[in-house]
Amino acid sequence: MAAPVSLQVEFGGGAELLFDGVKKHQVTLPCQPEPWDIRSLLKWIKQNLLKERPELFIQGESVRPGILVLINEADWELMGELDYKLQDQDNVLFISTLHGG
Amino acid sequence: MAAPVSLQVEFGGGAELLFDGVKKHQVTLPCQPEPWDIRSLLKWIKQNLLKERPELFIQGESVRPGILVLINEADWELMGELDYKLQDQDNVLFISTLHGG
Amino acid sequence: PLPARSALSAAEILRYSRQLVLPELGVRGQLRLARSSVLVVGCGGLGCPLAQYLAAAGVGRLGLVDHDVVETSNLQRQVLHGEARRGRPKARSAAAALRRLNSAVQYVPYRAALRPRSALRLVRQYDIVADCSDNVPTRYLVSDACVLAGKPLVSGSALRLEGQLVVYNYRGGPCYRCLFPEPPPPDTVTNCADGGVLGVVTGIIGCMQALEVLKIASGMGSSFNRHMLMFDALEGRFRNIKLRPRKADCAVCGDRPSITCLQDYEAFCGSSATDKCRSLRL
Amino acid sequence: PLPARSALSAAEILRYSRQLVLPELGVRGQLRLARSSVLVVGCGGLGCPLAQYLAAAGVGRLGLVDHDVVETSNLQRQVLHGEARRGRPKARSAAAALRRLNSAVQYVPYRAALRPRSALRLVRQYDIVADCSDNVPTRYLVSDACVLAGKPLVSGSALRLEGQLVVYNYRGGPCYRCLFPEPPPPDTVTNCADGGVLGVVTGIIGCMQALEVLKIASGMGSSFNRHMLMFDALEGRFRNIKLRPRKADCAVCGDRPSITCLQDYEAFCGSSATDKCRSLRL
Ligand SMILES: [Zn+2]
Ligand SMILES: [Zn+2]
Repeated sequence: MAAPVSLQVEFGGGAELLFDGVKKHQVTLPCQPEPWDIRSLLKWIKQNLLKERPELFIQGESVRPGILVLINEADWELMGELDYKLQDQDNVLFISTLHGG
Repeated sequence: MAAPVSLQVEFGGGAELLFDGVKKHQVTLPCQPEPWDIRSLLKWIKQNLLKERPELFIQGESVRPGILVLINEADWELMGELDYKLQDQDNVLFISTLHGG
Repeated sequence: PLPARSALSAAEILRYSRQLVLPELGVRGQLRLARSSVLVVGCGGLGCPLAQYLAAAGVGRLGLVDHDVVETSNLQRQVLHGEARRGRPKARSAAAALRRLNSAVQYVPYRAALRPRSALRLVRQYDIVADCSDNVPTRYLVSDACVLAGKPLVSGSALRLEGQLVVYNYRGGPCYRCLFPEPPPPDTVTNCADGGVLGVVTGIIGCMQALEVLKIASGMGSSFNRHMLMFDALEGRFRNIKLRPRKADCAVCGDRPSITCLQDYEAFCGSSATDKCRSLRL
Repeated sequence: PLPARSALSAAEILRYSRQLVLPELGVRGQLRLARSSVLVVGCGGLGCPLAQYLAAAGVGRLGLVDHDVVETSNLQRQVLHGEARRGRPKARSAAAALRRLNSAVQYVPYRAALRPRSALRLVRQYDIVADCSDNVPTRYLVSDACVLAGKPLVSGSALRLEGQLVVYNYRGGPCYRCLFPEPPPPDTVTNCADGGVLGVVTGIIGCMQALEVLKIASGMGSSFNRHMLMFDALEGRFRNIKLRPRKADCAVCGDRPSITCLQDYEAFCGSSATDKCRSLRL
């Protein structure tokens, strides 16, 4: 059993509008047999935080195109993407890229 | 005996010009009988880093007026000023306030 | 403050539509901007972008203080003044440029330095003060006047490739003297003429000042009360520094202030507020 | 690039004196600026402050691309265009305003949208490109053109109370497609007309873009190669995010690119580059 994991989950660039406009969420993920990774975090977010129109955030098992995922202020590409194993106190930021000018 | 203390000492706002223009210094303070505090750090800086015109940086046993001291990105007033006991890996920033516009 | 209004005109709704749709501002915030007055102390590198974005956003009245005239060496950063304005007073040059952008704002140019004799009366006429000055005596003068008049002060500064911003005297936070009870020795102070400044650094800090003024005026509150924004342009790095609270023993905003009227700040600082060559010949 | 010059005139030394004294720039850096050409894609909320500070600093040539005309709702943030310019092409309005600030810079207004057919030829004529556009197809078009022409791209964007900045295709770093191989679904994209934007947020990001252009042009290098600056105006907070390196399998800048000439970006993105109402009616 993996211990519960506490995270700061943040949304920005407009992605927060899918979460009642709240940018910062303190999240505690429950114990589960396998370690938490970003893939399972996304499922958890879909079930627990995302109230409506999940297709604006999730596509398949990943985020939709145009959303950057940042783990502790670094691009998730550098960290293993969906397979990154979450550590207690990690900061995970989902940022919608902006196109206005 | 206190263990040696490693610090990042930074200068900015023009204060770096008294230190050969170098803004970031990795500093290891040697073992000494008493714990290192900002008061003793200033003496150490005066003897080891500050090459010329110490009066532009030091006044008495403190910094000259117009220099802000920031310990781990917080005003040293919140941390005990000269009496703050330095911890290993602390960041100490000396910033000259700017007046131009 | 300017008279309160209960509604925006159709022309205003069109003009400000891009900001009216922001839930954080909305019609209510826009009406607050429209009745706000802001005193801009210094129409140079910081004052130009600040006044530009305050005018564009629709504040009610802008006071524009500068004793100086436009010079060629200003044009590298003082973007409201064109080549044709050289030799003209900066306060009036700025007002003319701003009027082209938004004629609905009231502009009040003051072609004089801020002086201890008149500063308090002037500051009392405005809701928010922006310190865009370029010298130490003026910074103490502006801050003391804001404390005595009870006005928030959005203070910016820039030199070489660095900039700083603090909001003073706002919601119980510290004043300039709480941070700097003693002025710096005159020979440690570098101005833009000697030290130089990259123009766009004043642009970035001036815009940040405008943002904080707009947030305060519209009721969003400021992020830089008891915090300093430090900017290093070469590294592209911003830091938010946590500052001390208001000091109970501050000479002007403390519990038993010794300064209850404005002083001689040039003597206090040992330097001039208006000379190109700052050191006082004592 | 423009012809190299070996010295500054006395008038230039006076005009740029405040930045010439900076050791990081100096005469050598100023001469580099003077021979640099910068293509500004979009003369709106980001392009106005960007072009303003590039002109003030003395870059050699500014290309100004915008197909649109000045509208009342632009004036809240597009600070180069005055009330009297409404209905006039933005590219020409910007050039006229900039000429008043610094007549020594060459301004080349292009009153047309950047199009796949002509973008590459245009981009090849400039040293650095600034993406100040407001829609997804143009962002892919500009980036692909910069990769094919081998030019660094300083990209800014703003919406509501937030802004972002990245330097792409610079010193071996990633391109826009490395970060965003697939375009966002059209119905997830919000533009400034729908979402709104606080004008001074475009001011801050546009100034930051100008800073990075000046650092690249003068030889200081950029802080935002492989890094994104994220700005939250409500919190007054900037973050520097570390990004992925160039991707070997990128469709345009990768080791075996599948994109070797410009495409139909409106079809790729499912949205229009020039409509006020962005969705393509397919
Ligand atoms: Zn005080
Ligand atoms: Zn690529």
